[in-house]
Amino acid sequence: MKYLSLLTVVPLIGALLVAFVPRTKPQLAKQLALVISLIVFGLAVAAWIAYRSDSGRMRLEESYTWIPAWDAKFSFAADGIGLVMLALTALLVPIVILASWHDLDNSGKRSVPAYFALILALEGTMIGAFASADVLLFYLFFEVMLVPMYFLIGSFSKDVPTKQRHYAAVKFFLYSLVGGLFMLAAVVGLWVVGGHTFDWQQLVNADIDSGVGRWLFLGFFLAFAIKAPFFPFHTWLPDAGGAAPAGIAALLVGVMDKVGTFGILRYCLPLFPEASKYFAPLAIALALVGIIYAALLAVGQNDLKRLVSYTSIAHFGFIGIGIFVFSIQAGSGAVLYMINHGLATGLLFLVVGMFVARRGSTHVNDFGGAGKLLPLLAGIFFFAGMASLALPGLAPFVSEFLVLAGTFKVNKTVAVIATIGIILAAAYVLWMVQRTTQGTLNPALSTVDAMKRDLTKREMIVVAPLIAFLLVLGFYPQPVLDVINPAVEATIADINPVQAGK
Amino acid sequence: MSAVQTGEIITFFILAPLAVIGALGMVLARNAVHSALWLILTMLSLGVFYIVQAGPFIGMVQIIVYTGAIMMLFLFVLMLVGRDASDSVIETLRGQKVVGTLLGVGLAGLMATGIYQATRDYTVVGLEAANKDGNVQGLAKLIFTNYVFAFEVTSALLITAAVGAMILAHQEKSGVKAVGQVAKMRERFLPGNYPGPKPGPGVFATSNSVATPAKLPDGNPSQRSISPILPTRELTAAEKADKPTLTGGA
Amino acid sequence: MLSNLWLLIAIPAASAAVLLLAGRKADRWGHWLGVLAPAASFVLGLIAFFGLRDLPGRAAEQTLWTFFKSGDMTIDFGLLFDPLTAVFVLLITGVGSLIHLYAVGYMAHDEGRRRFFGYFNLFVAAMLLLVLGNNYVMLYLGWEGVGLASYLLISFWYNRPSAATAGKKAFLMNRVGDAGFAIAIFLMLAQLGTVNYNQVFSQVGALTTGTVLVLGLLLLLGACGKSGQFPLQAWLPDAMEGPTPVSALIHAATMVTAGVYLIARSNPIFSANSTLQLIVVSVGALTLLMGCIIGAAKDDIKRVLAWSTVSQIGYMFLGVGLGGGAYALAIIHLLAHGFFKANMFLGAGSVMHGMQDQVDIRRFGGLAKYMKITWLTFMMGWLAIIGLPPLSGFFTKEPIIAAAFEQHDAWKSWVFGGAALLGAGLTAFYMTRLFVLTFHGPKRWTDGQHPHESPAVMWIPLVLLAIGSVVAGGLMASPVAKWLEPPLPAAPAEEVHGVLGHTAITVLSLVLTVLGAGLAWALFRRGTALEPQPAGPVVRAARANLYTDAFNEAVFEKPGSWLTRALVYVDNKGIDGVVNGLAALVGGGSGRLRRLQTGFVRSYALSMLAGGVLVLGALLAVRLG
Amino acid sequence: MVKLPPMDYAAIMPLLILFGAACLGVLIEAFVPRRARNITQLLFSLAAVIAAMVFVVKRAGNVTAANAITAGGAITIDKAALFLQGSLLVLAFVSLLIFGERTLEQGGAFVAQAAVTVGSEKDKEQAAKSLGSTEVYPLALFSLAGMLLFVAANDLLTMFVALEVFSLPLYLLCALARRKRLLSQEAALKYFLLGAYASAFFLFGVALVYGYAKAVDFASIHTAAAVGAGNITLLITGLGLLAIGLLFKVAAAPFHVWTPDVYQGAPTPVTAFMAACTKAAAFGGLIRVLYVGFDGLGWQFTPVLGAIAALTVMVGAVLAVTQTDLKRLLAYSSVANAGYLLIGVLAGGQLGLQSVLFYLVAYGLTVIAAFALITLVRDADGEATHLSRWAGLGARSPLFAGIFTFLLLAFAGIPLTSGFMAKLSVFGAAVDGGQTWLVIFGVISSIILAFPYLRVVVMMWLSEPGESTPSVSLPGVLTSTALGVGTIATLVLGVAPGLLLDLADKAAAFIR
Amino acid sequence: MTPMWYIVLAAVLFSIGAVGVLVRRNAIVLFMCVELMLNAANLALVTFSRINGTLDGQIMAFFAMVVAAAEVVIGLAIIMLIFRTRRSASVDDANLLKY
Repeated sequence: MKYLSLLTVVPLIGALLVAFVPRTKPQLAKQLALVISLIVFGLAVAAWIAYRSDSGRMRLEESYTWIPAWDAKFSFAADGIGLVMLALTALLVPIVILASWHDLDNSGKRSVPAYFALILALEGTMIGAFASADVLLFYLFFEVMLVPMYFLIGSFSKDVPTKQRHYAAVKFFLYSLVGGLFMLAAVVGLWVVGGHTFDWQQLVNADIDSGVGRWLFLGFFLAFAIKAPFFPFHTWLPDAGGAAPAGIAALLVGVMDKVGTFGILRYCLPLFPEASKYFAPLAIALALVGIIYAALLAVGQNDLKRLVSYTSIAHFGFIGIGIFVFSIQAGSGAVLYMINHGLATGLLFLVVGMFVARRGSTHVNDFGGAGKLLPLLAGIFFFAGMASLALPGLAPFVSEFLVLAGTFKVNKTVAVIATIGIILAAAYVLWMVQRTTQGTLNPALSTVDAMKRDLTKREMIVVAPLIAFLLVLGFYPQPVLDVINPAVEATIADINPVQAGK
Repeated sequence: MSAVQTGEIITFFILAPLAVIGALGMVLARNAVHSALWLILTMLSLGVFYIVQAGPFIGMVQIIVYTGAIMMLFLFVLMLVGRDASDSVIETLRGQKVVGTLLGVGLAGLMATGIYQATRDYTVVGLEAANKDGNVQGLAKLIFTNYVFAFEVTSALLITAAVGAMILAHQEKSGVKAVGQVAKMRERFLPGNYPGPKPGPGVFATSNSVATPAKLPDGNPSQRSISPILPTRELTAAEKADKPTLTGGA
Repeated sequence: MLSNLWLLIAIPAASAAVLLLAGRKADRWGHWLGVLAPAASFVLGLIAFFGLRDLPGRAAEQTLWTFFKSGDMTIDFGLLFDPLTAVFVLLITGVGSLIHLYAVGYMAHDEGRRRFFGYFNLFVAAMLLLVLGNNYVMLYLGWEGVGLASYLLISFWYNRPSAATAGKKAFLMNRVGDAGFAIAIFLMLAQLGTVNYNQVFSQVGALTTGTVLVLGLLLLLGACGKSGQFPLQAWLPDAMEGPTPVSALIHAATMVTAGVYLIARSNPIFSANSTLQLIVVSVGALTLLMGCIIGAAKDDIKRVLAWSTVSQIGYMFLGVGLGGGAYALAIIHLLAHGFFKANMFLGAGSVMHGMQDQVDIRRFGGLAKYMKITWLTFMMGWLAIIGLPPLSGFFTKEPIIAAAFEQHDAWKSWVFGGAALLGAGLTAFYMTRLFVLTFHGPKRWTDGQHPHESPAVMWIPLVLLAIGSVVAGGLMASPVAKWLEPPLPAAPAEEVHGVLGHTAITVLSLVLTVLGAGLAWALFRRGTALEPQPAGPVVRAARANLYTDAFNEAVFEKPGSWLTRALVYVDNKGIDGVVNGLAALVGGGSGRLRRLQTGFVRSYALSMLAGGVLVLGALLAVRLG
Repeated sequence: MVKLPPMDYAAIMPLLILFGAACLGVLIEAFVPRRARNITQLLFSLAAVIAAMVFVVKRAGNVTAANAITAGGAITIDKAALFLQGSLLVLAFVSLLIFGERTLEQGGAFVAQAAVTVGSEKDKEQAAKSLGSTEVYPLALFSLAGMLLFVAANDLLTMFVALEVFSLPLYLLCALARRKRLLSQEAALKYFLLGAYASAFFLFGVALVYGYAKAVDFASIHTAAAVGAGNITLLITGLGLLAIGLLFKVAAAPFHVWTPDVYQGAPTPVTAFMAACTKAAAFGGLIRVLYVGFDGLGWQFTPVLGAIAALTVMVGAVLAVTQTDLKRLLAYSSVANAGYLLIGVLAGGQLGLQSVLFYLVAYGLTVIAAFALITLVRDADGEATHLSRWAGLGARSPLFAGIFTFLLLAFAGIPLTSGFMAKLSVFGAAVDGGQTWLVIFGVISSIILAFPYLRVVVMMWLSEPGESTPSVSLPGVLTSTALGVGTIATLVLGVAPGLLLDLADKAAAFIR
Repeated sequence: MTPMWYIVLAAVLFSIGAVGVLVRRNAIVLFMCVELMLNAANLALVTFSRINGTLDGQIMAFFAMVVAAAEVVIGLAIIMLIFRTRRSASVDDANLLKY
């Protein structure tokens, strides 16, 4: 089976199908989108199984001719890192589709088929980015995914003023494009110095002059740092996360931003080992500042979705540290963190979305004591918050632990400063929970009828798998780590051949 | 001919200043017709230069075609446009003249020094050899061999020019068909048309201005009574007010 | 049983899951399930406890599964049942079951009772994981789990802003300690490559003194956070916002003693460095005095008890800090404290239950007549805590005081022994004040109070705990000390002769106790005024928690909130401003450049000519240059 | 005895066909009844283009170094020339389809009688109902023939004549808009005056080069430059002046000033034709001059041209940011694209040439489709090109807004569009050719340029339709075809550019 | 004296024409300035023809004249067209298209 190409193509074809559903049949569009996303999930599971029986660093390889003139190929392959990321994508999308079921009800002009088609298109491009083994192909997906996301951010959220949505969408697009174009320059440069090929494996083996390598590294890193986002390239995320519908925001920070960190692991480190080492202190410093800075900012936010966005920036700081200290534990932790953060923040965004959908506002002050009216939802909100602050027993703890423990081995100061971040994480999560669901019941809330409807069946189905995964991976993350570890070890070996095996 | 002879030197030093004066005159003359005439002076001087430089054919073409035909065309159009259309002295674009002149001087300086320096030590071959079968023959030979394609292609230019002049200048007569008396009457008495004579302006009105519409029997103003090119006059209250009939001892 | 240790944890955990997920359907029977779960664990714990005796090495260890593994780092999900664990398991499940039972009655009228029992079971499960783990990560897992449960229970009445805030405060301060603990774990992993107790302890000797010191300090930070020791003590009194059974179980008997457990468990580390021990002892001594002083100035019944807890745990820290045989003394005091403090908290709950949730001791008085059982059981607790022989406090606290005097350095003996001794007197003072103001003297109730005895489901646990308070100390003191060694070190064979003889210390402490109690009795026999009394600086400071809250606010909270606000500004105006500024620059530049496209063909020609001249000039410059 | 030089008719057949067809077109104008003229002219011109294309393709099979130069050395039909001619024919074919569109407005985009005074009664009448002028077809064919000659010219004289042959009809075509005729005429005037000005520079440049090289065919110039006889300053000065003429046509800064005005004022089909074909022809000429004639002077002109390229990409991008008229916006985008193309030109070598050839086709097809779409958005006064009028178009007609968005993404260089591949090829070639600094400028410019495109997208999709949002007219078969071809080509070249790249690679060889 | 003086003269005339385009407002005069530039180029061509001893220069001058003739026709037609609408031959009046 050609799993990886199928995984990429099926959602894209699905997107086309859904796009052609007439606007008058929104229900059909939703159902079709859900079915397709579930098929993709099934494929991802199958791919996981097939991956386990394959061998080598890059598995499930496929390759088709594309542009012979440039030696660019439609090649797909996955290492453990890519596999877990695309599995995460395939898992989150059906959930998000289900969560977004009623996003466009009563919004009149917005087209339901377009919305779900865009989500599927986004899924296809994201999976493509995780699955490609050709630098140009990766770049292609990396850039194309901006387009559906741009429309998703800019067009569909009912609860955000139009102007703010426009601003956020354009900002998102331009930020990403800035990174993308500098990366393009680097891609081009890589092609030239790497012997006129885009093949990832060949480029890894190519002998690149370290001076040139540093510049190319910077090009790639800038793009990924903006995407991820690392401090100080982060300011688009709160706006985008605040303006996007909750489900989309979940995909945005849950998966799409991971393309950035994934890109660093897949491209920056193996392709430019010398430059990676050279710039590692800088990257670590940015990540550290990000952890503390974003956490403090999260405390100061009054908009729920912006707040969650800032928490993500802090989390990306951990991932960044994990990547750049070049220890196996930290690296594996970072990759695991990418998964867990996708689950946890995804859940958090979805739950916030449920609150927002009921209240019609994202402002924290419009809530207050909501737990009284919606105890179950508040409970899940709290659960998601705990996952976000990496409470032991929930999945993010393991990854955070690995990152910090791995970092501590290499650089004690960094690890200690980063650990302060876990205190701040508690601060913003609890502050958020307290202002939203605890304390005296905001009288305005009782007047909103929707605020009296606790979790619906659909919403339960939405949150259940995420909660289950967070718990299971919290106590038994080893199956995922077994997939991640070899890939990370190989990556670290690229950086530091001597350290390999340690 | 390769060397510059005295006669040519004299010619050059008489005509070169004239050519420059002509050019400057064209640029500086306020009246467009004067400009054209100044330009003709320059062109004639150039024609002479061509002849002096062993290009009798091209020199004649310069004088006959350029000066004679093309410049006449210019003058013709100038006359059409109105020869009094002289430029005002005031320059509307700030700094245009100064900067333009500076750039011109710069361009001239760059080119002239560059060229002069580059070609100082050129040996002048002269056209004696090329013209040995006659200048026109020599040209013809080239035109019909090496440059025959370009030559043919210029026809396209001329056709384009002709077509262009036609579409930009030619107005077809709007196809007005002769209308017979019967048809005219039929049209006049069509339902909805007003067959009677139009009332004259000022009829029953308080003012006899041509701009004041006549009043219809029901008292409404009739727009048909005034020419469409005249703006309808808004009357002031005082004007609208009924004026007392002039009676004897006012 | 020893091969199925996981059941101990799984039963309450499963019960918690059922209670939290089952929904309203479980409202009718849920609380009984909640009581059964810890009781079942208690039974299993007993079986395991007896099984332990015949086991060679007296420890059962098992690895359930590999928790996670990466590179050369492997963390197992493993359990260890040894004597130290055993006593904790029994304390947790035993006292826990009683408090659960009590809560059935206490929470009877609360609509969230099922949820309450869910959290309560969750706490028991987490606490059992904490003591059962065979490595520090397991300990950390349980550690955070009890923190979570504590948070949930403190802010159980989440619609009360004060409860929500108290919960948050508890969680945050704990988190500070946890961060230290976490770094300690990282340090172990980095230096020793393992977190398994046995492997860590066997390698302690290989570590440098500095490393041991840092490691111990970090662990101490964690312990202070969880146990409410200086400087992280401020959350514990606020935690009394939770329902009273919570205060009894979590914030008196079990969870707050986790710090003591941690230090006791890590005794090879702490014993390896005398500076470290000195610091632990200092923390303990300082905290025990602080707790006494503040406790004496408080009017809220539960807060007095809370500060008393802080102070008592100070004794335990003092004990574990002294090292050697004192480890066991601390653990014994911990067990006895579990009984009498739980007893008193539940008694306080019973009082509140009868007084419509009134907590101000100035509003009580003369309750002895109206709630006899509560009065009697509370009295047992009171007498136990002030260390009146032969109640349990006497047998457990007095040896710690004695141990504090028996040090090699005389100044240490005087300072720490003196502090412990002074603490005993103060304890007698404030506990007596509490007891007298509550149960004796004139009635100072608010209108409409009809104090009554609590239902049987509440007083039965009280009675059982009271019995425990009376007899536990005497019965346990020496057998438990023996039972606990190993894992705790044995008392050194050679006796250190302290600055004071054993008997002298006993007499002194008794005298002080009687003095303190008598003074309190004399002062508060006739009740107290409702208005705040004019007081000297010491009392004012004590009322203000010795200004520790003010300090926290001034040093952490205020600057933190300023910093946050400043950063929000920086982010919007600074970082985002730079980006927006760049965009505006391009836009502005575009707007201005646009004006150059004037629409005048002559301008265009000018720019062409200018371009031409420049091109020519540049070409010639390149040519000539 | 003067003998006609040998003519390789198979090679110059496309030229002959086009010139012949243009002349016949003028005759058709005279003899075919008015009503049938449009369809006749259209079909005839299309047929001529196809016939020319057939001969280009036929020739492509058997072109060699020996048979490339013909017509007395005036013309080189080498592979590059054939590629450019083929591209020009394809682009012109698509543009001509838009010329022929009559369903959007009776009589199409062209005025019936240009001579009628603007604003007069007669003008209003003819704007509403008259049939459009059909002289535009022969004019376009003349222009196209001139372009084909321009890219194949082997000496500067032929080049100069070809330049005029393709420019003069364009000046006329610009003046022929049916609506907004004042703008159209103004555009024609500006284009004409500045074009004449630029060609005067070109001619003087020819004179100087001739002065140095004693001949004007590229081979002689190359030899003379290589020998370096005499003082090369003359040659350099000549090159500079030549370059001004060529850079004017390609719309490189600071010689781009005419572009926005002319693109905006000209009838949109003509704008499309200019944007695609003129650019291709002008770059074809530019690379021939630089690569064939002056390649020996590379190090002399590369820095200067590099500076111009950098300036061009920045000016185009920065000025596009604040534009409010779509045609003007696309004009500035075309300026920026000229800059990217210049980067490719400067890259030099096989890769550089290949990238430029590929870029020209990719960009041309996209830009034609974009202008074709602009013709569809209309109100009572013709096309509504002001940006604000496009607000909410996505809700009104999602298909067209979607297509336009796609085209804009292609301009912005987002992958899966030909624009991305084109940019990638150009940047790749430039880095390979050691012009990395230009790539940096290109990247910065692309970033800036994305903003105006995004503004259009925001307008179309994210804004609510206003009262004044015009409807999108349903295009006729012709515009639909043009639009479809352009869009599909944009997609296909974006997904699978391999074929065209290979073709361009094979074609990237000049014969001197 | 060498024939180079002709070239210098051509350069000067060319520059005068180039400046004339910038400073004159009448479209026709402006166009005449362009013609002057073409004439200057022709002079250069003819002179170089003589210097180089080949007739190509003269041929080119000849072609330039033909081209100029065609250009003039079209140019004047466009100018007339504009004039008929605007009643003005000033190029400054045609600036609806800007910015």
